[in-house]
Amino acid sequence: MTNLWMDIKHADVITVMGGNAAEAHPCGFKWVVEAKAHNNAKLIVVDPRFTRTASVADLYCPIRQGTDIAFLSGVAKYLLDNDKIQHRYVAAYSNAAFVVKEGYDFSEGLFSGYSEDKRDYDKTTWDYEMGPDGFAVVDETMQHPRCVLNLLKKHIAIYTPEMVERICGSPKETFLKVCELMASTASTDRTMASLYALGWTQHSKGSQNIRSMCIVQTLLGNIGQLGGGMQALRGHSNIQGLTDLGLMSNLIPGYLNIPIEKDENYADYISKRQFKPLRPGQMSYWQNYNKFFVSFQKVMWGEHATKENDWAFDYLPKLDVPTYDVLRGFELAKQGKMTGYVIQGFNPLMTFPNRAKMTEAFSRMKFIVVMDPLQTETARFWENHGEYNDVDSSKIQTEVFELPTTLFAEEEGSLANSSRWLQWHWKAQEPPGECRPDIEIMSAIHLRIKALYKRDGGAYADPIVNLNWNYADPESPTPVELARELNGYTVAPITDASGTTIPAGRQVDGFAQLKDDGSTACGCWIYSGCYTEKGNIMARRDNTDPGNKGIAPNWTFAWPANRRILYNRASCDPEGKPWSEKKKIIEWNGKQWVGFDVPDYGVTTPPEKNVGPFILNQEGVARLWTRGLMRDGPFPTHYEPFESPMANIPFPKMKGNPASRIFKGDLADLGTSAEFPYAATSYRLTEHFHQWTKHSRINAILQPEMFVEISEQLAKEKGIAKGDWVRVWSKRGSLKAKAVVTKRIKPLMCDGKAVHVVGLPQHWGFIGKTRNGWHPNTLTPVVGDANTETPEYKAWLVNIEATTPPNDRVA
Amino acid sequence: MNVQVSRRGLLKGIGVGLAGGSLGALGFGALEPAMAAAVRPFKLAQMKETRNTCPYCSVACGVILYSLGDNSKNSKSAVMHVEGDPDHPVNRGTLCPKGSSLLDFITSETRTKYPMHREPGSSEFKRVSWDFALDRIAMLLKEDRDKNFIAKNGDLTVNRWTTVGFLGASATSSETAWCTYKVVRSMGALTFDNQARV
Amino acid sequence: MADYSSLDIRQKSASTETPPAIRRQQEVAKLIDVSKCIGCKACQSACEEWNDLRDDVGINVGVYDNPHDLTAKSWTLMRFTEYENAETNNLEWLIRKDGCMHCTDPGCLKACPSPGAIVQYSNGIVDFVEDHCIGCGYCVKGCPFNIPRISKTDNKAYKCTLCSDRVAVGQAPACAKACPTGSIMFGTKEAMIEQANDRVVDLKSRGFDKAGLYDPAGVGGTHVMYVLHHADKPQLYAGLPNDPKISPLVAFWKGGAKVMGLATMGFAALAGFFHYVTAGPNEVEAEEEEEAIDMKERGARRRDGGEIRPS
Amino acid sequence: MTIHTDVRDGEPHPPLREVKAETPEIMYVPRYSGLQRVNHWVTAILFTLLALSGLAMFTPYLFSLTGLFGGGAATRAIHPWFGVALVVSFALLFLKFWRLNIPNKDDVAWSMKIGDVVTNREDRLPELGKYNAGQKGVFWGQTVLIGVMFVSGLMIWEQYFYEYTTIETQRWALLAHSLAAIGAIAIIVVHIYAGIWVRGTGRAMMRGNVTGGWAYRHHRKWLRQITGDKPAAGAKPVEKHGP
Repeated sequence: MTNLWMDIKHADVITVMGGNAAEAHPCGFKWVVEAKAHNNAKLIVVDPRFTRTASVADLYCPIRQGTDIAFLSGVAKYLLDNDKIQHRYVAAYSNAAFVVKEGYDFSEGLFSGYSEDKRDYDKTTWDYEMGPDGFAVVDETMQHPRCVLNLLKKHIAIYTPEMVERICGSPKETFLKVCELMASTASTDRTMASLYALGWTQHSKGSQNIRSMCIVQTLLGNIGQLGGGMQALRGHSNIQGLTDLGLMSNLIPGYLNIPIEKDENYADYISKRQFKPLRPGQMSYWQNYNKFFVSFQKVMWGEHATKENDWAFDYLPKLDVPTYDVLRGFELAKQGKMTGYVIQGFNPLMTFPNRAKMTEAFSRMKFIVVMDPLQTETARFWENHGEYNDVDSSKIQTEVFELPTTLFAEEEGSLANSSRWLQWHWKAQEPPGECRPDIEIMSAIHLRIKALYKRDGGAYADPIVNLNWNYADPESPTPVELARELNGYTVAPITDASGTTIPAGRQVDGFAQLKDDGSTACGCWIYSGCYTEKGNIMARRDNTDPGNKGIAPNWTFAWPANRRILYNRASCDPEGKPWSEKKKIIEWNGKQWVGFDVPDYGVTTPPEKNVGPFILNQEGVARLWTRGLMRDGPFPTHYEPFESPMANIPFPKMKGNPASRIFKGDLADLGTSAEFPYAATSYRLTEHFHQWTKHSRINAILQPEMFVEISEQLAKEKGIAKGDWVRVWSKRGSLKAKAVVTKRIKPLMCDGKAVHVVGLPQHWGFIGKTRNGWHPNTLTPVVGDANTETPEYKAWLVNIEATTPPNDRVA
Repeated sequence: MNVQVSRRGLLKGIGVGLAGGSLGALGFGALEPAMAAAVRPFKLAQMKETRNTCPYCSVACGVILYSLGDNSKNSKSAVMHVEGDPDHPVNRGTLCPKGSSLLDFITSETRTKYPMHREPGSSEFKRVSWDFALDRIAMLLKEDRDKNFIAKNGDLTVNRWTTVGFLGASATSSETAWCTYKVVRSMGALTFDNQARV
Repeated sequence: MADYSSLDIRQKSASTETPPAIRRQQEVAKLIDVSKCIGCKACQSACEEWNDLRDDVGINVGVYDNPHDLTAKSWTLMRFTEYENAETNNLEWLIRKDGCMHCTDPGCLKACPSPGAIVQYSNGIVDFVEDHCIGCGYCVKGCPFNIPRISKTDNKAYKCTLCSDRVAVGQAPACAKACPTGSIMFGTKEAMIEQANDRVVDLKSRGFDKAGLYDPAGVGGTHVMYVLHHADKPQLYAGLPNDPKISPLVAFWKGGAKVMGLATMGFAALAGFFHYVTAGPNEVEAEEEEEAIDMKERGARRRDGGEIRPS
Repeated sequence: MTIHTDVRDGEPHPPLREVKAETPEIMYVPRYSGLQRVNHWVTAILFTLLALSGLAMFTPYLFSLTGLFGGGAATRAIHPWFGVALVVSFALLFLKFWRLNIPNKDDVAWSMKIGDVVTNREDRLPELGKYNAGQKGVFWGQTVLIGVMFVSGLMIWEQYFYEYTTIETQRWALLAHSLAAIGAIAIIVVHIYAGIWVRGTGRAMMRGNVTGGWAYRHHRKWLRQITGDKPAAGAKPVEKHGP
């Protein structure tokens, strides 16, 4: 989230699209209801299903899953055609006026530089035109045919309301109502908050879905504003934290990158990543990339990371492919190229696409280790559970460990929520049986391996034996010790900006104090400030909220630098005055930036300097156009899902996202609309949380059994009645569930053809208190977003028919 | 902070209750036999309160865990009730159907309690000791790392290990995640991911 | 035990003595704003958790409602209704939290034959005292909202207590505290009515001209009230009674019939007594004994009579 | 042939004639067999238990009666079972006696003279068979009311039959059950009183027989029938001697 949960109460319009906030985030959704009740806000819901969010919406618009880009491009077109944009904002705070290099082109759904066999682009033509001064060329008048705004207009010209209706199945009148309502926030005193979640990310063009709304929000001048912003509602309690901390194949904590093979050494690596401003005087955190990186190396390998050995640059693995994400991981496993998997609090068997493939992948591994507070299907993938898990144990040669771990009530530590708050929690009880904290388990594994290497030696042991592990009790580092590492500390005395010297061994106050000379160590620069000499900032519980802004600045710690609303400089006009008094966050008082939140800007940088407010970007402004950042194009483009009930209307040649990676076997596993006529989608219900709450009696009572949702029309066609058993199958598998026949799903009229939606919630399995059931991953295709490899769980094809109960349910 | 206030409120409640009690003792209570039986005693009066965060979605609602035992040596604490934290700026004491039933998650019958081990081809889990499990896991990891670690690709130093995958848990604390990160990366592992996508 | 409760009794079922009535507490109420409800079932969850209830794990019958009905172990329940509004052509998903309404004039209490098994506190809460419950099920017949349920386990009646244990110590009911969207509010009845009026204004501004407060006079008002978008058609919300009142049958049975019955029986007894003292006993005279014997003999003479046998 | 006779005092039997001269001899007419008597009293006891437990649940003023049955819940639980037992026991009575209770024209005549009935003017009443209209009334009244209570009772038997009827039906049942009970109890009060008022009736249910005189006075037709006597042509009721 660029803003925070409470901030939503300031919104004048709230759009929930690509998500179902009321069901997935009920307690955060309260702030939407608050905005409606006390800020007279209007709630728009765009969704294939009339969800529980829609039940309290002012305006509901149906849409076929996987067509969000067409819809939002249509909105952007409406805004530009009807001059409903916040002009000064767009001019000053977006790259609308930037001029793009000669040679950029877009035709028949492909951008310039596409290579069919690589399924990838050569992005050189997607850059800005560079001036002699080494900065990007800008045409303030926005007359230049190649300036971003004009390219955008051209790019989205095809998305007329009629085209939107043909592609999305959203009735034209409703679509226009949505446009009008959104357009109403183009004024400086009205803002729209966009709430989205996996309804946008779980597509083969997930990132571009989000980009589309970013473009709309930028045109409306809603980013960095109170009650505005892009609110990514993260799915899990600490998924924000795990991403921040880089628990991914290609990341180092704080969104630094794992080097790739071509990065020969430290200098080379840094030179490719060091920030180069695209506009004169532009500032950014990334200017300090080297400081963050060196401090990270120091915290990892302490005295073993020295200037001489390039800060132990070689201790880090180098990537030969963009990512070793889960899709690749299990593809390799299926090919028998993986030896084992260590799985911490995760249930991949019932999560990753194509259950059959997952079972095969697990069966081909030598061992798997599952660490979890709950019994998971994954840990028992080899156990026969009738039709729910029909395997022959004797044929599965995988060695399996199930290690019991503590859960939240039995340990302390911090979680990072969607608002980027690091909240500390405390231990309430001893764990049952022999459960151990994950920290102790990981430590034990590390210490044992280290001991083995010390004793017997082996492949490149240095990074292991030299790993910085000086905890009071090496067997069990305390969360406090680890938090202190994340915050960072001085290794040698340093002098900070104010000139004061800080002795060695002190906690740093924030990332501003980090150095690239090895005198500081820091696990995650964006977390710096969470555990200073003042103590555990994450444990702060002062909920006072000056100005009733919904900011509560002294509640725990928010990264970066306790800033609650990102890009908040954009809440003021170029002169530093708030666009709207009512929505004031910060302002320039002549000497410095002051207000209710920590300024996302140089505190003393005067407005006259014209430093862009989006200081995470090299341009310093919001990007309507992205240079090399996105793998699948500088602008979002409508592509159909890989399994789609219809062809791509504007670009008939396109099948799926041309830049998405898809493995051969998985390509062969795609079905056609001839065999599988219905558009399926998967989602959460508010009564459950993934497959965790099926272990909880009360939640089992509230939603006991798997079902699929279909329209009355489809039910009639198929002779299915409420509560009947139905079989749903795709090219990859088949499952049984109860039928919920509802008015809340209606056939969508797309290009004159009725598209039936089949909805599958995802909360059941063969262990726990709920009735036995399947997970939609039995049916889903293995293809991910071109940029993040997030699987396409939200749009694929199935067929459906009435059937008999599973054996264990035969009366 | 309002929780203090609310606690005071609670104490006041108890005060009133005790007053009522003594009235009862004086015989006034006898006039209303039904009342005494009707209202269940407020069960949280003396329970230990622990601040925590709901482990489910990313709203990260504040919760208060009410547990048996006051940390005195001879009482084993056990969570008896979970309720929203009224101080928390986001949830302000509210909880969703999942948060409201966290107690059943904590006390779930299908929680793992002991290290279990399944041998190749076997159709059942067997309980094993922690030492057995950890020694064997460390051995398996090292064995494969030594076998499949790639130090160089041509003349490029790559120092990577990709044949054992690691998955991080989205509900573990950042401190746990950091510990995991250190352990995994120090081995040069690259097949490393988390739940961000699901 | 006289516990933490600071609640005074206003009414007791089947009670021959009236509870002390000099203390008056402010009436409390729960306001359920259906227009804010997202049907998340947090209230159901919180209710089961707080009250230490665990209902059976059921099955799906093709709707979102689970459990399918109130039970002795499910004291509150979301009821989902898909309503296509003909006037606006909009689909409306009407979701109502069902449960005890805590009537000012409670039919259950009126019908209950067991002294003190159902009480009404002076703050308006109507509570079942299972200790005193005899399991006759009269409360079920007395309730205009079909709320009480008799447990198959212990044959006692159960329903929402409005968390009297929490209210007694100044806390809101578990469902109200949990409700993520503030669709359930709790406070003095006065405050809740005020809140409701604000909401009605907002709803009317959003095109729900018939929005209003549901606080049915037929039962003297309730301590659980609804804000409805269609206050003119409560029936829409999963059969919420348009004009609930205690059934005349129950009213007569508990009122007229009682008096009449006792009177009739008493009268019969008295009538007998006074008849006896006036008309005196009806005795057989000696002649009649002889007549009987003569009759016997005549009969015997007429035919070689056989034995006299009882017929 | 023998005549059943008896001497008030316990003297040994003197020859008939002499005796006849001295003391009036009394003839006894059997009215109920032992089994019938047992059946009647079983019914009577069950009726009493039902009345007590029923009334306890009918009005708070009588709730304390539940004490007799071990408390409210126990009373609630046992009452319906008493009911079932009573229905069985009464059914036997019914099968035995329904024929004799079919109304006839004498009952009409008798009912017309109800004034003489209550003033003990038997002499003005028509000769009657085994039962008079009053007794038949009791019989049919209870038959109907017990039937009503049985059916309505099942409907409100929460523990077993809750699901089979709607709550509205159960409300009707509850009312019907109470009203029927009131009626039944009232009738029984009359029935018992009649037993006290009309002397010599009690022994019919205690000993199984009545005196000839009782039969002659109250059920002469029945007596004729069992003695095989015929009324004298145009025979008028015997003049009553004395006041």
